[in-house]
Amino acid sequence: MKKFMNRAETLVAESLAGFVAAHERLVAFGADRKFIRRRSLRPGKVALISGGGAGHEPMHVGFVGKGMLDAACTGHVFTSPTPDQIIAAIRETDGGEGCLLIVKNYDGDVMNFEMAAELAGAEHRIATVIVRDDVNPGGSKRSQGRRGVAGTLVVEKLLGAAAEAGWRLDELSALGEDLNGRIRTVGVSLRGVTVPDTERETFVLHENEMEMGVGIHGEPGRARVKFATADEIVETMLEAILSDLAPDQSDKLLLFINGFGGTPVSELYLAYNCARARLARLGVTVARSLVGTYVTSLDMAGLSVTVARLEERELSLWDAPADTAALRW
Amino acid sequence: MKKFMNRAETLVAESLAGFVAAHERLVAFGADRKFIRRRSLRPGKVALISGGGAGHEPMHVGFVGKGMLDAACTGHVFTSPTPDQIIAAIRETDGGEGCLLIVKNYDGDVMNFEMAAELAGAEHRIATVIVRDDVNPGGSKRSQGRRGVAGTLVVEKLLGAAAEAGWRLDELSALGEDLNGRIRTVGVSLRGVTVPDTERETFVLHENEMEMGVGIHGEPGRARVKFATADEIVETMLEAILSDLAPDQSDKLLLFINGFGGTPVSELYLAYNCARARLARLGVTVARSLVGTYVTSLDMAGLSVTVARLEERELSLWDAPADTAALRW
Amino acid sequence: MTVLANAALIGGLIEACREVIAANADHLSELDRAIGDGDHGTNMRRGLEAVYADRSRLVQLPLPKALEETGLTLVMSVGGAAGPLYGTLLIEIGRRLVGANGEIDLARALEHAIDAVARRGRAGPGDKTLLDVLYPVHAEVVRRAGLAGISQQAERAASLTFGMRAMRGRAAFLGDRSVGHVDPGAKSCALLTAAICRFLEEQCPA
Amino acid sequence: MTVLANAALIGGLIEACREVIAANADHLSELDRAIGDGDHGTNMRRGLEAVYADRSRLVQLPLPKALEETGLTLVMSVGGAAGPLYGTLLIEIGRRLVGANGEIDLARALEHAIDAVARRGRAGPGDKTLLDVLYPVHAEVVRRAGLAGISQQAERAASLTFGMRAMRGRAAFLGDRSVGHVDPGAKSCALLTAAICRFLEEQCPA
Ligand SMILES: Nc1ncnc2c1ncn2[C@@H]1O[C@H](COP(=O)(O)OP(=O)(O)O)[C@@H](O)[C@H]1O
Ligand SMILES: Nc1ncnc2c1ncn2[C@@H]1O[C@H](COP(=O)(O)OP(=O)(O)O)[C@@H](O)[C@H]1O
Ligand SMILES: [Mg+2]
Ligand SMILES: [Mg+2]
Ligand SMILES: [Mg+2]
Ligand SMILES: [Mg+2]
Repeated sequence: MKKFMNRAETLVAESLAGFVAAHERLVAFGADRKFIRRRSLRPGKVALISGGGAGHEPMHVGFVGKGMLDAACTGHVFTSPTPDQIIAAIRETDGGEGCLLIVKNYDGDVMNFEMAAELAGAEHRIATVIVRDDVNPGGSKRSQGRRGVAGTLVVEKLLGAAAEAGWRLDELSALGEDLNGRIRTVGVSLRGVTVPDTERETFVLHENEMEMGVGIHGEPGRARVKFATADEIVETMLEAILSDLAPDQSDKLLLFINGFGGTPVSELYLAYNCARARLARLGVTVARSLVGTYVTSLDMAGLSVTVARLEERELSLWDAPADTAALRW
Repeated sequence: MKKFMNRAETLVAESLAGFVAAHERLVAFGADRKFIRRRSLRPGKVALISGGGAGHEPMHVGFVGKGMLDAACTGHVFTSPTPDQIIAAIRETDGGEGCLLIVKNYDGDVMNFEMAAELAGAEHRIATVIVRDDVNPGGSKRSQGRRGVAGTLVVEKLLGAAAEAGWRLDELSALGEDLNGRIRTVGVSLRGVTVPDTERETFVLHENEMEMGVGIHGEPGRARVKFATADEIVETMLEAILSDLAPDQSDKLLLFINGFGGTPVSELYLAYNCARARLARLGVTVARSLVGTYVTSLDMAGLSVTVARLEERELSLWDAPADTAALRW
Repeated sequence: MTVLANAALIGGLIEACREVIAANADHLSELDRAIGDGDHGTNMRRGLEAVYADRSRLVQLPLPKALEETGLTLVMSVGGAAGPLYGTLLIEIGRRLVGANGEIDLARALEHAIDAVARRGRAGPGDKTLLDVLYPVHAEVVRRAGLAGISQQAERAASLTFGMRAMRGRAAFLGDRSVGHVDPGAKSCALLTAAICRFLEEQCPA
Repeated sequence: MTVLANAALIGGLIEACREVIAANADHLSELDRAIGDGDHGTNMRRGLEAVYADRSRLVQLPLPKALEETGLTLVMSVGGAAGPLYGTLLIEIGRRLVGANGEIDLARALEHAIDAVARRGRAGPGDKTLLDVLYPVHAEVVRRAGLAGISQQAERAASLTFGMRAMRGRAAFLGDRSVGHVDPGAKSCALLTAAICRFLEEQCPA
């Protein structure tokens, strides 16, 4: 797999440098380039910090800016950032109202953010929201619970708007917890990915196969199944989501089709069309929509479907302005 | 190559239906779904109409909205729209100030827009701008001239803002012509694409090869060369552009890194970083930047570099608000 | 030709053209894949199917009008480069035949139409396009060659594009790398010519 | 062990660990590719290189402090799941050794540290992680097995993860499909154990 890079070791740093240079109006590097932060922080609000391994771009750096995150820490490809990065971000962005760490539920991320919170906890008020939106397609109970995947965007948008509106740390953290029960995502992959370090595909699929239930780290999914039409694929995915979310006809849904990096936008809109038609047949209301490549797994061909049950106040938070590199309205 | 689709024949129509449904605030189908238009047209301005084959999404439909296009006509994959579509768009969007057709310089597009202009010319004032931004890497003279590629976005943004500001048809058309001399693009591909109709790759590259000088229709480029580091690739591309544009130190440049559909955003930012560093060494000023997947060739892995020499009034046109699905500020 | 009723002639021509394109669509796309975007067969098939779907209306029209309408249908359905070119060809043949008083002068109508195609495509001889088949076909018609001769010349002309460097259309972007491939548009043009000649021969043997 | 000067002991351990990871990094990533994200070797190598780069400072420290500092360096350089886990292990061993009066009680320090790792990872025995090597290693230390015995048990324990269903870490997302592969973290843990035992054996033969 060919990639635009110079050396695997410097790939993340070079890409981040380009990101900051391209968006200098919005963002800047934090101390020692350990994280990326808003160019101008707003005092008097809770600082929102997220992060994770590289390879998910534009998440999270693309969500740094007014109305979303204050800082994002990026690790090596598919490897969570280290506590020193997170601690540096906490120090630089906490304006006295405390910090909310938004963490995807992957063991590595959870442990590194946890160590950072422990080490910085003496000097800062810190709360953590662990995002857990993936659908467990097998339905079996696993000890570590759902992964945090594309639904993370929804959580960061809503909490970001709430923080901007002056919500306090405990309020934000409560909303975050609450959202975990109302956002579900399922991903499908048509092609494995190549981690730049290893230069080998994480899994190899045949022409008539796909992986159902994948996460965003090139890991294989819960099942390898036969490739099918977009209608069939989306129907399977929605079924898994809806049996879990159980929306009723009065619910206002957010429907989010997310590309994994190697999927053209035309296919994402086609999948959106399938999902929209299916939901219409079920009589549930799509109140908000998002289609695009936001939460990626390097250049993986595939997409995820996210559905969120939102209440009125969250619809307003969703509609509130965002001024970031990747989301802007 | 697996694609999210139901049938090749309905792929474009389904994708467009999804696009309109996802962005109903901004856009609507025109009569008989022959084109996509702004939801609400603004009277008293010149109507801007563009279009081309499908497979370049989000262009052009993603550029329909306030500050850019009034309508976009989409053909089959890599096949220009037919004159009836263009005529229908002219009829529905011309508010009396005339129509400007923005056409990429591909024989098929040029001929179909030309036939439409001839057939509708009796009832409408029509002018055409043919975008020609590709760099001719071989330097040889070819009769049909440069292709219209990613620079089309720049032309549509600037003319869109100018039309919004009340420029007349002849003024817009003059600016369009003028821009052709000041925008240059060169594309590189790491992987051929599969046209859904044929289900075969347009060209096959080895692990250590790339195509330099490609367009956006999966056609092979001007030369198949050895794969190289991002620095080397970008340097080659910039050289081709700059020898043509010959900017001097007082020029204000727009630098636009465009993904072809299968390239992750992290690699685009890395390439941007290489380009930015190279331009800095040459002492020329990057005044505006854009990095993203806007003008695509299905799921082709690759990217293009566009540089435009902009004058003050064009910098303002670039900065003017745009409210479209793909570009918004 | 006059022995054949108008409706049967038009219907038969439509049928023959549709058939030859359907049978060769994959091959035409294959040729287009080598030096273009791989869709020429698909485009032509879509156009001929549209014409075929419209045949009950078309066979009612006088031949010149039928040609013009067929051209318009091709323009509105084929898209790409081939649509306006084949469309212009038929529209202009039809318009010129309509203007002709008394006996049909195919040679002059063809000349006029081929000029229009060349203007539309900003192309000329040797550019590795369907014009490289149209010019020799016209020459054969002028020298009143038999149907078989026309057909053969068209095939030969298409093969000759193999050695040409494309100057128009997508293939031109390949520069020298376009040499060594038959032009898809030239090939479809030869196939259509052959199919038309074959049909006419079968209907009115010399 | 007491025969070895502190600096030589620390330096030697660092060297031995760094070497075994460097030599097996590809294999570890390969194992991780089967049931994880393919970076375990890269992560561990990065961590051990960071420790190695810091060795001149570390060898100056008393052993407990050196262990703690090494753990912190691993935490700040490895990232992923392995960083906090290996880091916590060393930090906690070091802290407990510091607290011990008189003779070093490795067994109790290890027990305490392994508990901390389990808490950090919310994991337990049989979850197919590096803990499945740490528990048996501790058991061997408790029953005062020789270095060779510890090393063998560690290797055996790593192999046993082959049959386990992963309950923690990325591999858990595979469910039953994680069965039939050795856990990369368990493997690196066994390799490090063996390298440490080998080094100690060479330095102070029984
Ligand atoms: N400018 C032109 N003038 C004449 N013929 C052309 C021109 N451009 C393309 N052609 C013909 O059209 C053919 C390609 O048609 P097709 O593949 O259907 O359209 P597209 O190139 O838009 O995909 C070429 O093989 C060539 O014969
Ligand atoms: N929650 C956990 N508890 C204990 N060990 C774990 C846990 N999660 C992962 N591991 C160990 O870490 C190893 C993976 O490490 P590594 O690949 O470096 O990190 P990552 O999974 O973040 O890419 C696994 O093989 C397993 O032994
Ligand atoms: Mg990892
Ligand atoms: Mg085409
Ligand atoms: Mg073609
Ligand atoms: Mg790993």
